[in-house]
Amino acid sequence: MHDTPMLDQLEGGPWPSFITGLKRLAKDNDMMVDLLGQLEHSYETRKGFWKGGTVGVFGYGGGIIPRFSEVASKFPDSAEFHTLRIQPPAGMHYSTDLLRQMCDVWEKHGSGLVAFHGQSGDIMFQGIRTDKVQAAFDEFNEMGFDLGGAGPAVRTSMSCIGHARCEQSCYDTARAHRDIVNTFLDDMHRPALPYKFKFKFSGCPNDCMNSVQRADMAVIGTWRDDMQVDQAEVKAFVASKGRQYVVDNVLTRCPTKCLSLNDDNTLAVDNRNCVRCMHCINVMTKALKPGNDRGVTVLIGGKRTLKIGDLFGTVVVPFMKLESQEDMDSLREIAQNTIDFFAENALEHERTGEMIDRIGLVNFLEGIGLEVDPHMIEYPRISSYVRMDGWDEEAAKWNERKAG
Amino acid sequence: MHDTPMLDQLEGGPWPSFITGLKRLAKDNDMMVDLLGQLEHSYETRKGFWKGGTVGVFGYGGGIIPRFSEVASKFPDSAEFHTLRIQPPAGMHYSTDLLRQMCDVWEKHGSGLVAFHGQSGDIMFQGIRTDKVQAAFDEFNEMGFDLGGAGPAVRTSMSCIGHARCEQSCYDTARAHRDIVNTFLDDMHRPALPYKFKFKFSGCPNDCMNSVQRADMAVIGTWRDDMQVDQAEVKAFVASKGRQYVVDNVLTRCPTKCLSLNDDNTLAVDNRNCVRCMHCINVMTKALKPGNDRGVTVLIGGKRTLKIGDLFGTVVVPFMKLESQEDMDSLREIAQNTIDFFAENALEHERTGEMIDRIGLVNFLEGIGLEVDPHMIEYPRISSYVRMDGWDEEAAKWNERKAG
Amino acid sequence: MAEMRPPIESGVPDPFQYMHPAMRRNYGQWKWHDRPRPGVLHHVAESGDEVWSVRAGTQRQMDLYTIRKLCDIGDAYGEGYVHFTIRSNIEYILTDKNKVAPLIEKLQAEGFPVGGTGNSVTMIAHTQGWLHCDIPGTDASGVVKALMDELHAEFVREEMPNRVHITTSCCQINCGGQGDIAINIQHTKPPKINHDLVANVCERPTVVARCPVAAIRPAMVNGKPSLEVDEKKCICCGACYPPCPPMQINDPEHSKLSIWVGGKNSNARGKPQFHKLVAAGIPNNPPRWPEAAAIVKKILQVYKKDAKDWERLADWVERIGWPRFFELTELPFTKFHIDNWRGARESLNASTHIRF
Amino acid sequence: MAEMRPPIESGVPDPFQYMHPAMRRNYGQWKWHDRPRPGVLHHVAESGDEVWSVRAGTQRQMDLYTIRKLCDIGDAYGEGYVHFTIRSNIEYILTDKNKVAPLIEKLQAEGFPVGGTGNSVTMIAHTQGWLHCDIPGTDASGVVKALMDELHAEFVREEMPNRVHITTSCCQINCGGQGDIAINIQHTKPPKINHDLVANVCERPTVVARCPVAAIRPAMVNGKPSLEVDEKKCICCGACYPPCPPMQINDPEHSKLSIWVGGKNSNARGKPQFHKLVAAGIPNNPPRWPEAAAIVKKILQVYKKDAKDWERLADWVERIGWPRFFELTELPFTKFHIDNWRGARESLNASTHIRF
Ligand code: SRM
Ligand code: SRM
Ligand code: SRM
Ligand code: SRM
Ligand code: SF4
Ligand code: SF4
Ligand code: SF4
Ligand code: SF4
Ligand code: SF4
Ligand code: SF4
Ligand code: SF4
Ligand code: SF4
Repeated sequence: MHDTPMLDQLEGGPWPSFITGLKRLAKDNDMMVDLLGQLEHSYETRKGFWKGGTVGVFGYGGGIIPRFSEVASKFPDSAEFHTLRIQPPAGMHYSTDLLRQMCDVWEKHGSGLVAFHGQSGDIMFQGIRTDKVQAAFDEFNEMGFDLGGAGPAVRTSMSCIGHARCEQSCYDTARAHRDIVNTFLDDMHRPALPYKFKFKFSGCPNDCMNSVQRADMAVIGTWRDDMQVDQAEVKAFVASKGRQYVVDNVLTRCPTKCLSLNDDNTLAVDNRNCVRCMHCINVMTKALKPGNDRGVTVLIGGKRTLKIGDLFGTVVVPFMKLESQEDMDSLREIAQNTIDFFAENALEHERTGEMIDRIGLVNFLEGIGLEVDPHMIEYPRISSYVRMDGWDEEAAKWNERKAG
Repeated sequence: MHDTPMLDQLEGGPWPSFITGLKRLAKDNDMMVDLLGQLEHSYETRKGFWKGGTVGVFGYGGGIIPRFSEVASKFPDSAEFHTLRIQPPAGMHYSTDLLRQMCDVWEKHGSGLVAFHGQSGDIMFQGIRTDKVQAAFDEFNEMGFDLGGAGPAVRTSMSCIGHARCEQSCYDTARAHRDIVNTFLDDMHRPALPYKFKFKFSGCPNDCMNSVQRADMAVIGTWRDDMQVDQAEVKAFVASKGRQYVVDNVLTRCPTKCLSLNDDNTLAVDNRNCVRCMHCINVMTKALKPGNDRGVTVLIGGKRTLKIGDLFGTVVVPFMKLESQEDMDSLREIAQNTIDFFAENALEHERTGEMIDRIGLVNFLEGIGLEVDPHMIEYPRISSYVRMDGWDEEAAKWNERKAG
Repeated sequence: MAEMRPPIESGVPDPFQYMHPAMRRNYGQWKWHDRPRPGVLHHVAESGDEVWSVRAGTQRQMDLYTIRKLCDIGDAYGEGYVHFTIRSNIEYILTDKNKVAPLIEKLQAEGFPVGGTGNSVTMIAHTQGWLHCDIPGTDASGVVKALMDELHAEFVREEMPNRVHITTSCCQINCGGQGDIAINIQHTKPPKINHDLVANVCERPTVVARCPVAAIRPAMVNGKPSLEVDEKKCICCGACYPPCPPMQINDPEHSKLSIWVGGKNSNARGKPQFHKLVAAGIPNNPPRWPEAAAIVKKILQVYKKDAKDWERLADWVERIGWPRFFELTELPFTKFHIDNWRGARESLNASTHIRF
Repeated sequence: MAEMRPPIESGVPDPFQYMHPAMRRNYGQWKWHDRPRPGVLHHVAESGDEVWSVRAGTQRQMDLYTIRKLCDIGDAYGEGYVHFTIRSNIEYILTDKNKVAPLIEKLQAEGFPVGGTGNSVTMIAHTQGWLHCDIPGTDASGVVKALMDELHAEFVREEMPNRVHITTSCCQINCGGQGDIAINIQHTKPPKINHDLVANVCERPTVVARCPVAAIRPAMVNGKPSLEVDEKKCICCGACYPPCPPMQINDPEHSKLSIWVGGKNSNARGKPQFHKLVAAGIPNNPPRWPEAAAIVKKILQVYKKDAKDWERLADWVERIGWPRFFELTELPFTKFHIDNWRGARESLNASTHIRF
């Protein structure tokens, strides 16, 4: 064992210690001995010492993150420390039985270190030598598990717990997650897109999957009829918390001020102006619920900083139902059109959001065959710098759509 | 007289008709006969027929807008139709006596057509031949009136009625208007700046002079102590309008929700979070007033569309007193520094707002010698794309300022 | 030249000499105001002094007979002083309450509508147009006259939810500024270049630099130095026309009116806001521009009906949302409503906040 | 190669086989929930079924002994199923209310803190850092462990105004995402180029294209093709480092931590918001990063004291204003806080809305 005085300081304290875990692994695993050594070296020098390379499994072009040590001469046993990205079951449910099987495979072939989960949702089996990658994958694959995405590919996706245990859930996130992502497995396993493409599925506007900012395509549940109000439960809530608490914490926080507390402690909702923000429903979980005519809003283009700065997705489908197989097919078609357009029109290393920024939302919408809609914008054009010679035709299109 | 069937249609209707006025002038003035002819021609062809040129008065480089007709062969008597831009008294007050004198001068030398006022505030004496310009100007000048701005110069300014008849007025707009603009007469009369520079003075955040969007330098009144509340008048207002009206129209419209209606119909104001928007004061004119510790906020960079799109000014001085001569000198110094920096650093035909956009607010502030302040921004930096190697020095500066 | 008179650089005149004595006396000492009726402001000073200001509409571009008439009225009823507002309304200041009604009667009799205060539709911001400007796409005085005729009833009443500020501009330079409702020009065809003139009157480097999308290139045409416009890039903004009049952008057919909504410079309630495009492609139709007037009236009618007290147009739309604005006004929503200029991303809906 | 096994492209596994039976049974039929105590969610289905979910913190980067231990606990108390949250917390789902307390006791005894629900500070978004990534400026596991030790008390309680989501990222690429509080890296010196390596490992056209400010030019150095960086332009973002490792951007001294506040992805109340810079120049100080932890704790302490119920950090600052945020947290405000990137104009105060 290497001396690890700095890392040792991460063994104290109330939070579970990964160092204690690494040390436990190191008892039976030389790779982990040197891994600890290299990590201590990083702590001392404040530098990282991994570099990439090319490692894969037969038939796939991605899904393994290769790591070769730059200080392998000092720490030879962790010279190779690759990660297998394995896609989790939609919603991240596990039986203990399954987890034990996974541990067993990883004990046999890898370091014994696993992350539940990576920020994109993969189970990350971290630390394996090149020569063992195929065998480990084969075993996981036989268990029913598949590699996730890496490189310029469709990536592993995440869906919230949704229908499985959440009363806010407006569509079946697990089903949509599987239906959509499994359509694009070729684009996941054989990276050939301009850059990565991420889907994320949240059951309601609380967006527990952070999809608006971490997904090229965010599918977020919502509803278009009136929210469900159980006035008896409203009264009970008001009785227990007091009118003032309800006014100050529910009514005044409504972004469009469309709630009003009646004198009899029931609630009046101006559903026409409710923007489905979820706040009042979050506070009064027993009294309020999303409506019954449920579906999804689709946003495209979220991502983090590179290269033009952080971006949120933009609404491209204000509402669509997502219940029947036809509904699902429509969503799949939008996804397919988006990925096709992205593949053909994005620059190298350009994400969807950056592409939309470069070409303009309107061109993107035309490219994927969606019609413009005022719900896609926060406010109409401010700049008069635009050429509008097609005005009459465009106006006619709208009037036809409205009439139809 | 020319036939003017189209213009004639602008004589009907309840609003005062400029056509009737032009026709009345045309009775005694051939210039106006042809002017009506050319205007009818414009109405028929939907085109303008004026072009610029060079016309001025001795000693000045600007202030006259020269207009030569492109259809002078058809309408010879209005071949020249220049405008004298004359600066109005601050606040646009006139005795009838003064107006009559102005009319007399204009009857003698010009067309008899006057606009009260141009969008920049000038009295526009419209329609004069080149050979009469000097004489007309001389007479106005002797009356105590001076030419306004045109071209790349400091422009004519406007100040709201303010102290003269408005209880909201937080500083003496007329005095500031005169003190500041009269400092820059050389820059007004001898255009040599990169582009135009406009001042505007509004006595309070209602901004009746539209300064935030129409002035390179907007001086807007505000206060920093608590607003004045006459609780008896509050009660009277609530009594006359009803509690619900007050809640719905005053409380809920407060942008920072810092008003609360007490049970006894008095008003509680969270002055710490009041952003001095004026709304509640506008509604309850008898009950509420700005505080007593009054001064101004200064914003720089407002303008309309050319060439990067419409711009609002940006706060560069969150608050300063504007009472003593020293206060006024400080404001003058800021104005002088701004104009000096603008003169040296703006590109040709670039306004201050565009310059700030190009070089960044921080460089501009450094250039005019003002310190950064969080009131200048709506929110801090979102983008991580910045080099921060001077952090410690900058942090120290702030800490010193706070300590000092 | 020796005899030329040097100018007296007197700058901004001192207003006190021309100011109504009651205003001079109570300068900076006003206490509160109310509006006894449309067109009349009643201000009370700390001293107890009271003034009634009566506001009337003018045509701004006034012949001197009209001005003298206004002076006559001022002498007879208004103590010899007047004040012009930023919107070219004239105000008479009275210290005697009893003169208010006779003054109003007189103004009305002489054809000057009394109103424009408080929650009315006040006078439209006026620019130059065909009467005087060298680059206009439409008229100004005529547009304003035609519209104010239509809106007269809303000028003399105070029945809108809040004050309505309308602006007009006669070219894309937009001297008229932002408005609750703004009626502006949008050119829809790139400039036609009159190559024969370019060499003579065009400041070529300036015009190339002025184009916001770099669509103009120097070029040789018929062996003479001229310019060419990349029509694919050109956004028809007309910025090239002032420095280069041969860049004919104004077109009787293709220069159209557009209508913008929700501009606001005051800080009341929300922060200042720019106006937004709602309608375009509207014919530039003198002498009375009926198509533009119809849209303006439709917007005002919906706003009047649907907005709450004190909601400016911007506040109202913020509450009900833009999709509903288009629904209620029955204006078509098109791809042109989606901004693509600098900062356009801010205008996209980056949330699931949607009203159904 | 003939014997190589072709992959089964099974994609996302069906979760139903691994899902707790009560969740399967009531799939899509949940009615309401509450939180009987920190760390415990109580969900009631339309059918009347009830489940209690007990949430515990993990180190995310788990050794298989820890996982097996969690499985043992799951078998003994949790009916053989677990659920992982997006923040690497583990949840046990119980249908028997009486097992909740014993399970909690067991978890605590084994060193797994129970909490992270509702208005607590939940687990920090975790990335790779020195343990695995090829471009990190700092560690991730260590940073998270050190911080969660400090924040443990706020994880096991629900005493914050609303839920607090903290994220960390170990380089400027920011895999950690937006956060109520985000702890990120800011490089403060341009990359030092290891010219000897460029020719071998650097994708030169790619790296030139990747620079957001076009600061990289191809150059010949010592007769070999290499690159040069215009240090005046370079904003030290590190984007050149992944495609060109010789662009050494990480620096033990000059790669500093920065703290950002007010990010929010949910649509609750306001629209989603990006986080904003509040502090930088913080030493990257392993193994426990005390300087960063101190600032995070100060921010949380002020927020806890001053914010109202249900106000996320972003909502709170929106109410009190950024100047007051800096005042209360005693963090210095500098020129670096004024944005100058795309869209920076939106961040300037274009109003007189000011709190004094
Ligand atoms: C492992 C993981 C962090 C973690 O510990 O959880 C990770 C690690 C890396 N990310 Fe990431 N990213 C991970 C989730 C994310 C996320 C979050 C998400 O997916 O929701 C983001 C922000 C969302 C987004 O896509 O914008 C993210 C934004 C990036 C970026 C910037 C992308 C951009 O367009 O801005 C890069 C750089 C790149 O791709 O060139 C990047 C690149 C990388 C690389 C491949 C570094 C590199 O270019 O060589 C890292 C490999 C680390 C390793 O050694 O395993 N990673 N990365 C996450 C993936 C695990 C998984 O598969 O579940
Ligand atoms: C006379 C004038 C100033 C001047 O020196 O010329 C003026 C005078 C007053 N304004 Fe104004 N405003 C005047 C143009 C403006 C403008 C500029 C404009 O019209 O282009 C604005 C900003 C425009 C904008 O936001 O687009 C303006 C925004 C306000 C506001 C804020 C309204 C709001 O809710 O946004 C108030 C407050 C109010 O209405 O109670 C206000 C209030 C007032 C008060 C009540 C102030 C007072 O206590 O005396 C004055 C009487 C107004 C009335 O009409 O009832 N004044 N006011 C201008 C009259 C123009 C006219 O003839 O119609
Ligand atoms: C006369 C007037 C309109 C009116 O009828 O009231 C006017 C008329 C012209 N404006 Fe203006 N502007 C007038 C107020 C404004 C305003 C309003 C203001 O000052 O508050 C603006 C918007 C505010 C601003 O400065 O942005 C304005 C923005 C422009 C611009 C665009 C400036 C920009 O940077 O975006 C131009 C074009 C230019 O300067 O190149 C312009 C140019 C012009 C020119 C000189 C056209 C030209 O370039 O040849 C027009 C001369 C018309 C004429 O024949 O008299 N005018 N112009 C206003 C000046 C009268 C006066 O002195 O009182
Ligand atoms: C389990 C989990 C989803 C999953 O499938 O993994 C989840 C589950 C629930 N979330 Fe969430 N949220 C989860 C991550 C998130 C995230 C993403 C994140 O943490 O990175 C967000 C958006 C983050 C953001 O805005 O920055 C998120 C934003 C919300 C909100 C909106 C909060 C707000 O006011 O902005 C609610 C509503 C609430 O708090 O009542 C919510 C509410 C809930 C409820 C109450 C929904 C329900 O009715 O069951 C669930 C229990 C929450 C609790 O902790 O009390 N959940 N929730 C995630 C637990 C993470 C953890 O271990 O701490
Ligand atoms: S996103 Fe909505 S539906 Fe999904 S877990 Fe969160 S609160 Fe429930
Ligand atoms: S969901 Fe949001 S917008 Fe709708 S009523 Fe509730 S708080 Fe208001
Ligand atoms: S800006 Fe303010 S002080 Fe000036 S007239 Fe308008 S309301 Fe009065
Ligand atoms: S002035 Fe505006 S911000 Fe201040 S209390 Fe009144 S409404 Fe609120
Ligand atoms: S808007 Fe255009 S046409 Fe009208 S006055 Fe201004 S510059 Fe002239
Ligand atoms: S009209 Fe505007 S965009 Fe077109 S060439 Fe002229 S300046 Fe350029
Ligand atoms: S944030 Fe940077 S260093 Fe950390 S895992 Fe992501 S790419 Fe690697
Ligand atoms: S650090 Fe960023 S800005 Fe500097 S050279 Fe590299 S990519 Fe360009």
